[in-house]
Amino acid sequence: MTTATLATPALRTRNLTKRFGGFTAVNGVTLDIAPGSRQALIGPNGAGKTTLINLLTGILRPTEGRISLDDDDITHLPADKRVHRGLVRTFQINTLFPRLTPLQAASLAISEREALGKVWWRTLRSCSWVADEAHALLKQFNLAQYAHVDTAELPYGKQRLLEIVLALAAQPRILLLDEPAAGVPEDESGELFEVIAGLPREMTVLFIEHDMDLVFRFAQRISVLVAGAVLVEGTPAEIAADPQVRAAYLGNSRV
Amino acid sequence: MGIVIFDGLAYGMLLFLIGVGLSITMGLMNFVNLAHGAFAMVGGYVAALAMSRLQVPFVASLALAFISAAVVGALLEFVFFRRLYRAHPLDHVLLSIGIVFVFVAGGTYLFGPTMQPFTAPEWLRGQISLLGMDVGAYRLFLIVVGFAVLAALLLLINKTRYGAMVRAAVDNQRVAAGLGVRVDRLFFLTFSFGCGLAGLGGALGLGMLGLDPSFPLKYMIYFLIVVCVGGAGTIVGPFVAAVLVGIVDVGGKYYMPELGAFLIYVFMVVVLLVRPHGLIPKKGLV
Amino acid sequence: QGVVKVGFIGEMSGPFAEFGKQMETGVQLYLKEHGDTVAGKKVVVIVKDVGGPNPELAKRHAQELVVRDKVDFIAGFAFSPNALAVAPLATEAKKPMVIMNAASGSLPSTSPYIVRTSFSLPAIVPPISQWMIKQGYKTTYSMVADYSPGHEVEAAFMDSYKKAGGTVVGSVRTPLSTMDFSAYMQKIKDLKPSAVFAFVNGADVAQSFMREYRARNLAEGGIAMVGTGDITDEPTIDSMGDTPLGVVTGYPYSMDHDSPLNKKFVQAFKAARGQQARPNIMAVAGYDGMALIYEALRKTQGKTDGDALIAAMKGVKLESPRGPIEIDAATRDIKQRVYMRKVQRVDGRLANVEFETIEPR
Amino acid sequence: MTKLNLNPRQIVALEVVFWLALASTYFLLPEKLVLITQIMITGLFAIALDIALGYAGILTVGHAAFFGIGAYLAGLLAKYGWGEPFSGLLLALAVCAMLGYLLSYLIVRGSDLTRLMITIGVCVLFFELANRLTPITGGADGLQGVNMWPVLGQFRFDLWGKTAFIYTFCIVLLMFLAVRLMLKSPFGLVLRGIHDNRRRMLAIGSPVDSRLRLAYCFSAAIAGVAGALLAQTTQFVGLEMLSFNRSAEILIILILGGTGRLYGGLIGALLYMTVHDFFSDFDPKFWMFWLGIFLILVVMIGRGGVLGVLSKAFKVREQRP
Amino acid sequence: MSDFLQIENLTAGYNDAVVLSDLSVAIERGQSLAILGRNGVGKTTLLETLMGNTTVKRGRIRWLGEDITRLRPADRARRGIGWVPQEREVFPSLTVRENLEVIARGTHWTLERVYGLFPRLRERAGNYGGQLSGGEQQMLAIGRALMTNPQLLLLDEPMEGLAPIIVEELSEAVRRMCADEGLTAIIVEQHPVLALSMSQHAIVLERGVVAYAGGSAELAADTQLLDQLLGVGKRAAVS
Ligand SMILES: Nc1ncnc2c1ncn2[C@@H]1O[C@H](COP(=O)(O)OP(=O)(O)OP(=O)(O)O)[C@@H](O)[C@H]1O
Ligand SMILES: Nc1ncnc2c1ncn2[C@@H]1O[C@H](COP(=O)(O)OP(=O)(O)OP(=O)(O)O)[C@@H](O)[C@H]1O
Ligand SMILES: [Mg+2]
Ligand SMILES: [Mg+2]
Repeated sequence: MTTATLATPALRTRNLTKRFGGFTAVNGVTLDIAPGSRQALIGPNGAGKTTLINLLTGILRPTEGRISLDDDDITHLPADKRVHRGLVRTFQINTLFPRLTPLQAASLAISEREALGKVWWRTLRSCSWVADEAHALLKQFNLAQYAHVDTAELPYGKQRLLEIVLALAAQPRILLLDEPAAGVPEDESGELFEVIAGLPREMTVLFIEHDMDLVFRFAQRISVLVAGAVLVEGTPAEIAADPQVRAAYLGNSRV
Repeated sequence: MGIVIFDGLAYGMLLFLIGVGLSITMGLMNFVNLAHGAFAMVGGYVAALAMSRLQVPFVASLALAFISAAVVGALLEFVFFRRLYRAHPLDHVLLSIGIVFVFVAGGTYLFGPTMQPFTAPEWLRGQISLLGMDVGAYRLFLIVVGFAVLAALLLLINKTRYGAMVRAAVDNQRVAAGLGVRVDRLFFLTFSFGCGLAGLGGALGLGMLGLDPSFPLKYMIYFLIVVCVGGAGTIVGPFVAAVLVGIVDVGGKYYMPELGAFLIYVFMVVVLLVRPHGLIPKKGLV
Repeated sequence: QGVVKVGFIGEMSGPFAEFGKQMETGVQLYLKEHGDTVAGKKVVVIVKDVGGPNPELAKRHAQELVVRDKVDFIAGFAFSPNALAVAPLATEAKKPMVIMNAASGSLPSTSPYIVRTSFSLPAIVPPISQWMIKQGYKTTYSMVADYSPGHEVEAAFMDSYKKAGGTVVGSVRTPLSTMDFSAYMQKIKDLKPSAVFAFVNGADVAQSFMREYRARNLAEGGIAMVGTGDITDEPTIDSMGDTPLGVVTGYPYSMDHDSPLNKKFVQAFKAARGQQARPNIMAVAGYDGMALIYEALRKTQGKTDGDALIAAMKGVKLESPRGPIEIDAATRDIKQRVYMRKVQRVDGRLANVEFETIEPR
Repeated sequence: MTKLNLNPRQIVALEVVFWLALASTYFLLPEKLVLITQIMITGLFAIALDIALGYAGILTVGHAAFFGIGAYLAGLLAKYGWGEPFSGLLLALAVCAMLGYLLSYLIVRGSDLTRLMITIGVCVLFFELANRLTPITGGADGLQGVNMWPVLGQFRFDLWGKTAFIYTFCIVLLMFLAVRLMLKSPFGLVLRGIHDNRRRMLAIGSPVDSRLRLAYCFSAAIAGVAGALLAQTTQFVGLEMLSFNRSAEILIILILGGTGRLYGGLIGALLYMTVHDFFSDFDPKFWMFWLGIFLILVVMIGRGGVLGVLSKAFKVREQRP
Repeated sequence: MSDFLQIENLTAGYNDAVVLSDLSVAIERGQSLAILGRNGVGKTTLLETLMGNTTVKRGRIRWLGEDITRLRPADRARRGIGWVPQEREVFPSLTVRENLEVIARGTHWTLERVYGLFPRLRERAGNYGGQLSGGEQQMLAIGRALMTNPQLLLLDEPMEGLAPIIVEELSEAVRRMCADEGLTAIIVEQHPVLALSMSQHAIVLERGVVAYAGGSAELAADTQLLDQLLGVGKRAAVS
């Protein structure tokens, strides 16, 4: 019994499919993501990685297939409820609050997490722990100096970091990162992944990334998605050696 | 039955003719142009006065109406509208309402508060026998013009690069300009064109709705209904919506007059609840 | 020398600007003709714009007129809601309130300080229905604008027409925003009554209404058009082309009323507003309203006590451009004739030519 | 251009000055009390609209529906024998909140234009309904016989509008403070977030639609109170209180003041109505022309209404949220 | 002196905020330039200034002998400057094909040629810009800039979000175009090694001023300098 519970994947999809009109973006994907794992999702452009994340987080409704979180079927759960269940994502293309400051944005995420979202009868200031936590998070990602600048005026790289801060503010159990390091300078992207690697052990992380240095340094397992379907799945070493993956995706890049 | 549908069709055609310009300025260019009726009014007055004071023939005065409304539109575009394309839609509202106020007051000052007299030319008066029905000649004329304008617009927007250029510039003005689209000129022409269409519609409306200085305020909701129910930014959408609105309105008045003003609004709300982006949504909307 | 102030609340701008202008021109004409001094007092008119039905603005203007400008009379009011909102104030402030257009039947009963110099809609309908029966129009379709004045007219018509022995074969209330009357006219055409009885909500509507009546050849089909004078109102009739020719209406005033006083009045009106301008009942009511105010001041010898003034107004008889009128001592409403008129071409323009006079009961 | 720096405390001081100035008109402009009372009511109505439009981003040109219904409720209650003012306000508040919440299911979906048209549609339908129900509402003639009892059993609504002014001032201030609190609350921040980026709100776990529904309900309730206030102080309810024109006018007022800025509604009402009052005294026939010119000038000089222009001259140091 | 592109004492920014101060760079035809620097130092701002989207306080930009400092963006584009903006910014409500055709000028680059470079775009030709995946949008943005037949191509982080195999192909293609077709590129990149391999000259920006200017090959070889300027010397050395 206990072994069975241990083996329960944190997130599981069965035959997940998404069609846009006649075009199949995600095609029968079946994935098991173990609790606490650091798993990478790679694949050519347009393979369906982002679409898969959109399905997992409820932004899109699947055409077919099921998604379960800790063995509960969440296929039809609305997006916001999934976040409260601990399934949180970042966006490949910045999706931030241009007219809020990073501090406000983080406070916002924290308030929603703490079910303060419809509290209108007390000021946010009177909930001082919210701002404190937001500050701490921003500091952790070297954003403290930008805390009071409108997000729209932040340099692009800092906006990428804010993406992750907002996700972490929701205290995820499963974190889905869509190209977190894109647009972040090389040295900082390394640091960024150190932070990701240093997240609590029990937090499950699934990330999409095109920077193979980072993928092979930080992933424990890698799934390769090609044309909407899982081509192979395995350890970094297995993937690096796979000729199919090389032809479809890696090319001659230095791995 | 037949005659009711015919009358509805003609009425819808008129709504289309006046409203389609709004689909261009508001739907395509994303400018919430509540002053649309003001341009229609310009066209209406020019046509009415040209006919009554200068004895210009009806068809020629329609052309005059198009041109004058386009010129007035161009002028206002140059002085006001172009500065606000990137502004918040609510700023558009404020500007265009201001313009409506000025036009309404100006119209009252110049032409008095009463309705403009209008007599259709001989060949458009009376009734014509068509498919065994006695149909109004003026209404038949509206239907013909409506289809002609529809065809012309479809060719222009879909078969040339022009439509795509406008959409690109609306999507992202900065990038479109950075890729060589002369956004200023493009918008100038498009806006003037939309106003010209309004003017044409206003002139054609003389024989059915009449014209007084409060025209821009009185009919604002109707243009909005046609454009929004149809799908802003398209040409076919407002056409379908206008025809439907026309037929529902006339049919409702004939068969269910007790419903009165309720019918058309209930119709609109229901359509929008079922199809939130309009009957024929603008492409690229997800 | 003392001053008597008249606060005038009317529609001076917007779509209803013509209403206010008619009333105000009537008021000014009277002042011009009779001088601005009466019973040793100088009469001053303060004009306030309400722009249309806007009760809270009307009430605000009235309140300011009373409190700040200290007026002795409140006058004007094209729309009943504006008048009704001010009525309690007139009662409280004890200021005579002279209604120069608002036609809601019960209006004078809402305050003991109200007098009306225009007319009451329900009052002019019965003479029309009786005339219709006499004319042999035994079946009629009733068509009124869908708002309370229209409802009042409809009720009055149904009642009096049936009592007179006619049959109403159908009725419709047209929404205020109706722009296209084709369906209604088509329906009437299909029902073939001997006449249509019509009341519309405004001049702009009347134009497209008449056009559609003609375009469907209803007259040729033997369906006569009869209504209150609102459908052939003088200021707008010129915009209708030939469409209203032959239409019969009943109304207390026609610009073409044949009397020396009216000739003078029309001339003065044109002198003031231009040769194309046409006075209607509102201008006359404005004119008579001032006449009534002058008469009351004469009676009180310039005293401006509200109760005295209103008492002085009761039962006053005046010769108006429309003919003799009287302020009913009991109801403070106007007692006057209703004229049946037919639209004809006179001197190259359309005119409501009176052909029958119905004296008040 | 150098910006004037303002810290939060100075802002609060400015707010106090604003309300004191408003209150002082009671003594300074005793002849204009009715106008100022109606300005305050319109300002409150504009604030209500601002919650929906400026903060929740729901484009609506149908808010007169709630304003009018609030007015009719208060009016009918008084007409049929219970003229106690506060109960009228409470009734309007409760019913409009409920109605707003129900209607929000129709409105909080679809695009801006759809919302715009649905709100217009709903407003027109209510208008027609009131027009039809003449025996109850008085139809186009308006609701007469609204007899208000003295406030607190003491203060009659007088001819000079003194009681009306004080009564309105207190209620408006109270409602304003509630709105102010709401905007500084977590819920207020949530609304700004939704306005800014709906997609991201979903991704941080916010049930966006239900939040918007709450905001709409809030907004409807306040609009209802504003309507009730007008009905009570005018002691009359006109059909126009439900009309599309009123919806459009309040929108213009709000935009003129500046949306999403707390004081935008009040400033807009103050400006629009005094300018309106001034022009219609100065040129009763063509005030519309001048008002139009004025609106055009405001947009051309700066975006975002009067407060939008002002905010460019001042820099507010962010306070900790 | 070259009269291809010269930037002289340029001070520019957004409204009141100055981002670039007194910056001078000149490049010659066929000599591509890499612009490196950390987040927020003004790389994008420099490209936006070349396109005419910022406020220029002082200084001049000369292009093919003509002063274009005050020229409007559209006219710059029509004089041969192609632009790939940082966040891709494809036109969401135009199809892929329309995105490419709407600004097409001249004949050198055709739809077919762009599809040849990015076969993926041909497959998605009828889709709307807003529906594309991040990488597809990036390809589209590059293809779109090429369709204007530019002499100078401004690439703002063009490789972001592209699969390694595409990165490889694209960088090779750019190198080839520069060598064979007289195209010149200005490349902003987060990966110095890649950018340096595609260019002849390089500058490193630091808070709006040029901290380094020199040959790309030299900079790539100087790991110590790279580390000092960008903090990535070690990694560059490894690969
Ligand atoms: N709404 C949509 N309608 C039609 N096609 C879509 C839609 N959304 C995505 N697609 C298509 O689905 C495919 C998968 O897109 P997705 O964004 O998942 O790719 P991806 O693997 O994340 O690629 P990248 O690495 O470039 O980000 C793409 O070809 C895209 O064009
Ligand atoms: N629209 C804007 N208004 C005001 N300041 C801005 C604006 N855009 C950028 N900035 C500021 O200008 C500076 C330079 O930004 P820029 O985008 O040029 O940096 P970058 O070098 O391209 O950074 P990244 O590597 O993140 O893309 C930053 O400090 C940024 O905050
Ligand atoms: Mg992706
Ligand atoms: Mg950049």
